[in-house]
Amino acid sequence: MLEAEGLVCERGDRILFANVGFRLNAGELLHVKGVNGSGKTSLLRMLCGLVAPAAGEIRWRGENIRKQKEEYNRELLYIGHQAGIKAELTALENLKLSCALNDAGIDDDQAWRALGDIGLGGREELPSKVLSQGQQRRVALARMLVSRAPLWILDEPFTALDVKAVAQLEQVLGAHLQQGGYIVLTTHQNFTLSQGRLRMLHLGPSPESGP
Amino acid sequence: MMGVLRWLLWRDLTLAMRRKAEVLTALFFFVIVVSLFPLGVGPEMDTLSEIGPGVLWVAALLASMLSLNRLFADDYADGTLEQLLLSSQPLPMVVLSKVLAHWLVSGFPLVLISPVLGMQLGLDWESLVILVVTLLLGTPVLSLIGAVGAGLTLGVRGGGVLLSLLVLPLYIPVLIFGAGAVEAARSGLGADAHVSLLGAFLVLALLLAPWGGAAALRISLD
Amino acid sequence: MQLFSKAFWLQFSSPKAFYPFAGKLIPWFTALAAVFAVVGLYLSFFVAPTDYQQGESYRIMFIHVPAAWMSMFIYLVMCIYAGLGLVLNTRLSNMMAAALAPTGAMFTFLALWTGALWGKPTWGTYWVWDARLTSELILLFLYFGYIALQAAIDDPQRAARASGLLAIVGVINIPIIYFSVQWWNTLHQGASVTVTQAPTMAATMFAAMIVMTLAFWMYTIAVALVRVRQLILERERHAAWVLELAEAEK
Amino acid sequence: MNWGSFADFLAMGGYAFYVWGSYGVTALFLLIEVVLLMKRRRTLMQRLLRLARINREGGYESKT
Repeated sequence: MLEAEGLVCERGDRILFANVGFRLNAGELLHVKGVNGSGKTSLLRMLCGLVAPAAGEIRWRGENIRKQKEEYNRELLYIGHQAGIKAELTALENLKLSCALNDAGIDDDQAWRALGDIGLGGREELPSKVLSQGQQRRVALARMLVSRAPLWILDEPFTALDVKAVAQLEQVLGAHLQQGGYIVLTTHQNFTLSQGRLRMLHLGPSPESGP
Repeated sequence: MMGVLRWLLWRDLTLAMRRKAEVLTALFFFVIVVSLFPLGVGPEMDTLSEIGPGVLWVAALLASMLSLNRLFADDYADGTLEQLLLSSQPLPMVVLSKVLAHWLVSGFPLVLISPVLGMQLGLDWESLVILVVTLLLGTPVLSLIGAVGAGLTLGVRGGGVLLSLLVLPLYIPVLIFGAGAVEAARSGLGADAHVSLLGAFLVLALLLAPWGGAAALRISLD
Repeated sequence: MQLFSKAFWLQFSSPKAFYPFAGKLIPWFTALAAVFAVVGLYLSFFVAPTDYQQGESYRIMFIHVPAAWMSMFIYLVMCIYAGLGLVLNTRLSNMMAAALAPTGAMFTFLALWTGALWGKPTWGTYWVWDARLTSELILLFLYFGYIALQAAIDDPQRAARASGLLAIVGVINIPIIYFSVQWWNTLHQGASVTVTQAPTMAATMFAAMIVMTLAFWMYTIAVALVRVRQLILERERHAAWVLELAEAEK
Repeated sequence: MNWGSFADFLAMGGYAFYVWGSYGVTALFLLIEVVLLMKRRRTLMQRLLRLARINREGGYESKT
């Protein structure tokens, strides 16, 4: 279970959000919503442990994530705004590397299969810089296909993807939830979930009361 | 645990090889700066061998700083640094392996070429041996201290110049003992004390700098 | 005893509570600084006798040595505040560290400047690569680095933490730097003269130096408090109490 | 008393330039620091007053 309580985020000298809390159970997806600049990315980075909350705490399986550090990182898959793809490495190398860095090394077979599944068949050994933006994004998302981490934190996973890829991603998310995974994501796009429960979290001023 | 760090080292070295230009920049810079001195000071071998140790060390200092601001900057720009912070390894170890890669690419080549340059500056055989030994001990210290500075100036405007302002004063002890050792060898005094102090600096830097670098990265990515 | 209770002191660790408290302290420290300065200057110029070797030029020592002491002392205090700020994550200690830096850099510069003016009549040259002067110069670079890093980062929280870490890295290095410079200096004995070797110091000279140091110290506290109050207002400008205060003080 | 006359005092035994150069520059720097601080406080107060006015009029800062 992922829990957050009384989170406060300060950026510069202003408070982005205060008193944010939620509880996420296995098989649930938390959709974080909010206008630009409401602190969605900051919240996600906070949940990863990259940003320290000004107040409040985040608990994973009942214990503060600050105390777990590497153990928590091992159970976490984070795909941020930037894809974390090295332009000089091939898609295959990128995928294997990012898995290995999280102690979840995969062999060539798995990597080839994952890249084929996500629609990069035939481009596995091209340097990533010749891939289009959507394709680069897919290299990053291919990690989800081979990931064994229960908690996924995804910042705008649907950006730059075409309709087919979006449908595929929705399916992957659903499958993860069905296996008892946890997902936190932000997106401005509409998406449908075949499995699992959807929760919402609004950041910043609520839409009714105006900006 | 070694698996992850080996992957990281492999990655940094592969990237460096595929971007060849960068590896050679530090090396060429070192060679060019040292070669400029005879042109500026005059070709008298006596003078040159007198200033030789200092010139070589200052040039090595500047050359190893040249690529320092790229140590974390590329990873920061494309988002891989976040992934490294979230890796299952303790961050100081990650920093250490990145520093090792940086040293192999920008420090070690200087050590290899230094005897040639030393000869050009009229250093005798014994001084050349000491030069190589001190550079071998000293340049890793430079990379280690530099990692803290590179972490702190990450994503800061004018980061490159700022980095040198932060880091160069901290390089002074290494410069003093590195150049001092070669100087001592040249004038026939033993360089043992210098060399063992440089060794002590290396141990100290190995113990402290990875933690400093890790703290700096956490601050910069917060 | 109120003074010994923890709660009494803790209440001042919040910027809001510290602001008026600091305001009350400033006049006292200013007055103390003025008194010490008058006494110190009197001692330096009218009580301390003329030195039989250096003549009157040695009177520079009465500001040179205190300035040099202050430059090191302020760096140390700055690091303690920065360390507290990093460990306890208290805004106020970060602000104190930031408030001390410019004054520390100024005293470092003054130590160098007065050292040069003292060196000229004494050794015939404005600058010698003496161990202490060189260390002082490096200290000035460390201050510059600290101030530049703080100025370069926009987010005040991040700026405070980054420069705090830098200050701590610096303070670990200072003994090593100082030791290296000493070593380097003894090796190149020919070029050097020991600068701050005071002539056998009479009690009055020592007293003058101490009183001048106290004057600088009180001045530093007063100035740092003024600056920290400004930093509090700047960083908390979105808080209601700051704006009320600004209107009240108008 | 060290000085026979005020002129003696100013002459500093022939070291006037060095002694007064040191003390003068020190005094100047302390003075400059104080003046700069006072100036900074004035601009800061003006800025805060502007902010307060905007707030009272329900401006853009009021929501934060």
